[in-house]
Amino acid sequence: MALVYTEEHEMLREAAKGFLQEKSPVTEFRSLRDNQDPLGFSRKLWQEMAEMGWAGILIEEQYGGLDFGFTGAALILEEMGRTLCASPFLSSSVIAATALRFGSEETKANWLSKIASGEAVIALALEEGVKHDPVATSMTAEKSGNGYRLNGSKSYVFDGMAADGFLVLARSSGEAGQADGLSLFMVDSKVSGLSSTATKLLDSRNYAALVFDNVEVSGGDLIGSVGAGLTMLEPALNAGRIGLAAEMLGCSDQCFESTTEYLKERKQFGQIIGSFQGLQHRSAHLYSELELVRSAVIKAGQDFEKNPEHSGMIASLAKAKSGEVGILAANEAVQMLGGIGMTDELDAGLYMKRIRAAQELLGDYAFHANRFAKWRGF
Amino acid sequence: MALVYTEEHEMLREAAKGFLQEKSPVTEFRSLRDNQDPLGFSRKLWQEMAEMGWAGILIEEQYGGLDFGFTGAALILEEMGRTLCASPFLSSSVIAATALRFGSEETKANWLSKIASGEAVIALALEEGVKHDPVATSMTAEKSGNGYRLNGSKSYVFDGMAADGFLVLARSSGEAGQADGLSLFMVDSKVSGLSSTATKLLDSRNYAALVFDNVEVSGGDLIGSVGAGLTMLEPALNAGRIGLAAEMLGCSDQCFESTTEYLKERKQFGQIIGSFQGLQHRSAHLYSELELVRSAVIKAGQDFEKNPEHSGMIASLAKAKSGEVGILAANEAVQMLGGIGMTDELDAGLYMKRIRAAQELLGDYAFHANRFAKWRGF
Amino acid sequence: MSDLQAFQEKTRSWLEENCPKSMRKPMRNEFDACWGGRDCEFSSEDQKLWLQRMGAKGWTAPEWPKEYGGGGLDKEQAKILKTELAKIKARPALLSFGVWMLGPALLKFGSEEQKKQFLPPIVRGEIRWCQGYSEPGAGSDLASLQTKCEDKGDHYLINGQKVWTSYADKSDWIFCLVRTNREAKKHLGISFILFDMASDGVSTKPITLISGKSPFCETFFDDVKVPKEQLVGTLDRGWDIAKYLLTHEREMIGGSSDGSMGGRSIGEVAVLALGANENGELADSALRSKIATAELDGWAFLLTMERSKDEAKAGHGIGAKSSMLKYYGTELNKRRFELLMASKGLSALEWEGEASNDGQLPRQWLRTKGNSIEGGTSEVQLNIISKRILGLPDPKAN
Amino acid sequence: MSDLQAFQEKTRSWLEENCPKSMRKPMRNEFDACWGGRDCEFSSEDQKLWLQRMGAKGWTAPEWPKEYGGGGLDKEQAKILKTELAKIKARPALLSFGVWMLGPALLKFGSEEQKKQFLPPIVRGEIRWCQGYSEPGAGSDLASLQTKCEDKGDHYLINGQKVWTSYADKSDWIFCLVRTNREAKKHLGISFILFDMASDGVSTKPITLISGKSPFCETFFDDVKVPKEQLVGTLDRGWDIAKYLLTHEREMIGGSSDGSMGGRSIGEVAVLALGANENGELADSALRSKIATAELDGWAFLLTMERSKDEAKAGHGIGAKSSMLKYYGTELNKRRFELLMASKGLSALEWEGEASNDGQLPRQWLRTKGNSIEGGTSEVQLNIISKRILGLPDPKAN
Repeated sequence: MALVYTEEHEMLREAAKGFLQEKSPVTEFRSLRDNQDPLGFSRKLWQEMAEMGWAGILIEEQYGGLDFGFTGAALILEEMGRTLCASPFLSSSVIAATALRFGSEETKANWLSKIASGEAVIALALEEGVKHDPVATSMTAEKSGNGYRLNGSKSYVFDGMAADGFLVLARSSGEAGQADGLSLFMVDSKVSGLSSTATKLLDSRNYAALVFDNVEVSGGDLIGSVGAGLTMLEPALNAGRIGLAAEMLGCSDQCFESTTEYLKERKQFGQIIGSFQGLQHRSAHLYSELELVRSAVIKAGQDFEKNPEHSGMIASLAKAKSGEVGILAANEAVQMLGGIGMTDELDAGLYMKRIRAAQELLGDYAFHANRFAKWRGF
Repeated sequence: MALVYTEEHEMLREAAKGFLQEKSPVTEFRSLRDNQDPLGFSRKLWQEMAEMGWAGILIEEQYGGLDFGFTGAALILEEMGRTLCASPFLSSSVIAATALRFGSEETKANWLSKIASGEAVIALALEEGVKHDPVATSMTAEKSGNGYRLNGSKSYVFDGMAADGFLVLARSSGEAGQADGLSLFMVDSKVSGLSSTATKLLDSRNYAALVFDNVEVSGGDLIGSVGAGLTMLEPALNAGRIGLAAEMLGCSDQCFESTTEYLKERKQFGQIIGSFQGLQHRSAHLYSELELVRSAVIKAGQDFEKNPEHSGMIASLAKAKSGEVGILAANEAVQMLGGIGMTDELDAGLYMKRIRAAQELLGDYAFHANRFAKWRGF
Repeated sequence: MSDLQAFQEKTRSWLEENCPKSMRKPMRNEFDACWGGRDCEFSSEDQKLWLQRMGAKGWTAPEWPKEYGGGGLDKEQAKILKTELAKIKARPALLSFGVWMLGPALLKFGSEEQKKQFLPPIVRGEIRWCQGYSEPGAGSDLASLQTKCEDKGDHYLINGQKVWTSYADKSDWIFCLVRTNREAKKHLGISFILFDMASDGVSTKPITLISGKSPFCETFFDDVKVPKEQLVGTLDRGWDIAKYLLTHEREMIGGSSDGSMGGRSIGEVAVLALGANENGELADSALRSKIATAELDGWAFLLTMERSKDEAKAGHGIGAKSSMLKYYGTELNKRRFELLMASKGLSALEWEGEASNDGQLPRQWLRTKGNSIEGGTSEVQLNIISKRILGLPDPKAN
Repeated sequence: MSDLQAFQEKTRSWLEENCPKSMRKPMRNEFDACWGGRDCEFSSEDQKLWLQRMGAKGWTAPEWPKEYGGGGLDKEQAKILKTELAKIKARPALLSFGVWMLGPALLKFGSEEQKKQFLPPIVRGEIRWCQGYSEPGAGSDLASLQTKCEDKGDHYLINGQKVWTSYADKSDWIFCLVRTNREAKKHLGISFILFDMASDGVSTKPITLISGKSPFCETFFDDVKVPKEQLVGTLDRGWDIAKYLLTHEREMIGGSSDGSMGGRSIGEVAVLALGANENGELADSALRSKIATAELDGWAFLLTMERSKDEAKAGHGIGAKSSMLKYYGTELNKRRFELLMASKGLSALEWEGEASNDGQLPRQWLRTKGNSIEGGTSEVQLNIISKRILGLPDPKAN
């Protein structure tokens, strides 16, 4: 497949860009932050997005979705990155919608149309340590009658404070460090024994810490088969990783473009600073890196769309590279803007914070470089 | 101790600089190379150096040495680096002279005065694989009567084709990978069963591949005690590492200075290229890195002089940093010189090749960074 | 017993008697720091006592002459005092831009009257000073500053705006660069002037940084009248004073942080957060090798700082080398904090709450981004190295 | 059966009959390459036959018009030919600057007579061409070239010197940039001219590189007479032709090497040389993480090359993007070879002898250092990106 967007994609991008720049410019994000909004996003805006079909973009039509394909979802996230738009899109419509494909008919019927309509938000309850590490999962899922009993805790669950349900990875056998023996469950947030606390991170979005105290789930809540939870979850993780990569690309592009504009206006020592070769060469290098990120993101999206089960290596490429370059883009923005770049009044710091979080979520550079190296046999 | 040279040191440096720039400018190295000199250095020049006392600079006066101290030796190597002067100084007068301190009285009497007078050259026969790795030694030393029988092979022995004797690390017990069980021997090159072949490396100096076929050595040839060979050798290795660091500092400085001169003369697009900020910032960065290398080399020399047994961490710092920055200096030289930097006619390529070899010998960046990290507890 | 030994004994027993016990432990937060000033709110009686006693002895500025309230110590004695203070882990009695910056400038460039008037209250911590250098629009190109200072016969009249004025909202007086001549070439028409922040027409507004609250302010001057005797040095020649102080500042920033967290090296922080393998090595090997690189560079940099001091002592001027130290030190510090952030993973993102001490690490990390901007950007330092050390031609000269 | 299928069948059977068996395996060394020319020394009868047969069909330049000796194929057919050649692992019948560079220029800028005269012998490999662009002292600033070309009424007279002329000592003719007008602004007084290297006054001298022997020469012109009809395009307007060819060259260099050794990735080379741990991971973890970074960048770069082609197909011009590809590709290639050198440790230093194939790896490593210089330095590419893509102002414009 050619590494270019189709006309249909470009139309979606234009629509998304128009909508987001009008309804959710960076000032919106600022006001959510400054008002200490507990969710960090606007339910009303999310409803509008759902009405445009975004919430169900990956969901089959029979459940009320658009079934538009993954590249479209990535494009929306890229545009969301540009304006720092916060929403449960990644959690609910990308990660959960992908994972629930493997759910029972009952689970799908229960949840998919609610996701598509924006009525329900689903978050991924995965991490237990400070680094993304699915195989390290130690939360237990003991057999209990026809169902399971969950015990343990999960942290840094993004969109967790807004969630009506959680995708939960728990250990039904084996021990922490083993890829086998993990099982994936769909758990209603109102279930008894489940409690959540908000964690405030630097990107001012909503994150939850969850405690599962003898939470009972039914056999129908199991996604896929027992012990194969990681296999079930892997496509959803990759969807999330590519989604974050696309979002970081949007963030980085926006940082880079506004910095370049500034370089063309600002004078120091009687000269436009954009005429200093030292800054020019760094800008040109960053431009080149961003082009590489763009290629990786497009390819990862296309590969995932074609074959969600075998897109891990390119997903890792996109996630690693976009995080690395995102950090560079934010650093260069602040440094080239100079003193004012350090003030909260400018947006550069907001992008720097969001990129920092996004590059850490679902695996940082080292995690994905390591995966990539293993695939490449060294 | 203050991190500055004493007046005595500065005088030695001036003397060394004067001597080397007159007797051994880069053109001398070129002619040795172009004439395919089998040793890659001039015996006559080496004799002159010995007469000035350099060969015995680290050797006690009772054996005819100067006992001047290690910082002086490092200064000579730095100046040798500047003019790419090839000589057995590092092998014989730095590494071997350090190791032989632990030899029997007989061994010392046999060899030290010959090293000091320049009559004998001693090389270090250590490596068996493609990366510096003393504990990987698998050459065997079996007890045989009052002495030992050596079997195995050694490669990339620098100055090995000029050597009258070898310091040989061999395994008297244990197996490859263990630090214990290694023993260090002083072996005459004329001993029966020892054969050598020249290996031509990119820096046009002399290297030997040695085969030991039932070579018999006496108990008196053992340096230090059986099984403690690595402990005996460690100070000599660190001396060699700091020496190579000093040499690379000289190489890098010379590269940097001549490149900077070129930047001040060469015009492109109607301007002195040294006025381009892109090149200025890279030059200024390289300058800063070189200052760091200089500090590390001075400190490592001083520490070694004070306490040769406990200078490993700073030796690793100096070796790692000088190799890293040396590669940068050579790369920047070729790139900034442009096309002519790629021609054999200019010296930049000669420095690039020597730095490449020197940074690999006795442990490359990764080897020393790893040691450093272990010392630092992570 | 040598004179120095005697001095040491006397110092030790004076400190034993006069340094309150509660002042003998490290500062825990910004409230433990004492900046003095007219409206100083001491956090404890001990803190006040400690400042008064040290101020009375002149030991808040140990090497200044006694006649201006200083300690009158020579270099060796000052070193002993420093050592003895460190031994009992004494907190600094006073943090002060007056001591660090204005004082040295006045001693070098001020009139006798100015020294007598301004130095003693600085020593005693009675007057708190701030520095008015940067302006919006000037940035690295400080010499293009625009704050107007007009000669009105019996006084000067100042109009304009400063930015990045640390603690302007808490300071009593300001030392300030102003433009006294619009005709002269830009470095030449600048003067160095002092005035009271309580003067009519002075107002301040704090700046929020990407890392959160900051001591920085915007400072506005609207028809501020300043007595003529408060100009320091020669009219229109304030740039020399500014340059003298900038070199000073550069050295302070370059070596300001060792990138460690509560005394732990990055490697140790990472091992604690991420665990070690069976050889005691950091389990994340890619991160381990990056940290090793940063630590190697950190050691070599510390040695270079040390060497720079030793060279200065040995009489080789450091000059433009301070640019190199400022450049490398701040860039290194940014790298270190990136690695600390990576080492603590998701927990490094916590911005509020007790566990993270209200986001101490990520706020410090964000704050380091400013190190390579304030006190002359990295780009400016590289320009200075190129020009003054390497002798490369000025881009504009072509 | 479609026309294309028919063409494919015909091509396949023609190749089956006409491509000698010994020409159906990869080239082992430079002697297996055929550059043609008047004095061509064929390494085998098969090599000669293969060139003659392909040349006669015009398939050494498949897309050139038949009237000039070319294959007259359209894009689709040419692609099929390429695929079929690849299927049987056929060696290229001819390597030729005439086909790659001069031909496209003549087709675009040459007169009808010039096309008729020069193109057919290129296709048949009868005349070997070299390119006379760079000069000592010109370097990246090609437009400042000095080789003088004077109008002597019935002929041109050329005096000057070229450098980096690939295979000048083995070529029959040269296409050359010369200065025909010293008054005009520097880009404007340049012309594009062709002449026989056997002309009186032409001499060449090979250049040795830091990596050893090279195809490059210095080329000297001492009163060389050139017939006036051998000037291509408009007098003083040769720069347009040069620029057209430079963009072409940049793309070729940027993507010229994948930094692999005999088909193995760097990671594989390293595992073979240094061994793996019990998880099959490269034992040297610091090196492993650097290689992973280079491989990630390598993949993303290959995807970018691919995307760039796809965009061109989709009608978005690539334009200045070729500068980005050239810059990134050559810098990446240098990094890769540094890592290959590190992976093979001491053995990578071997410069002579069978084990190292006479130092193949270190010579390639050294040779890559030239990639970011030839065809426009990395610095020039970054300047182009800054100016043409980012729209940053010219440093001199201030």
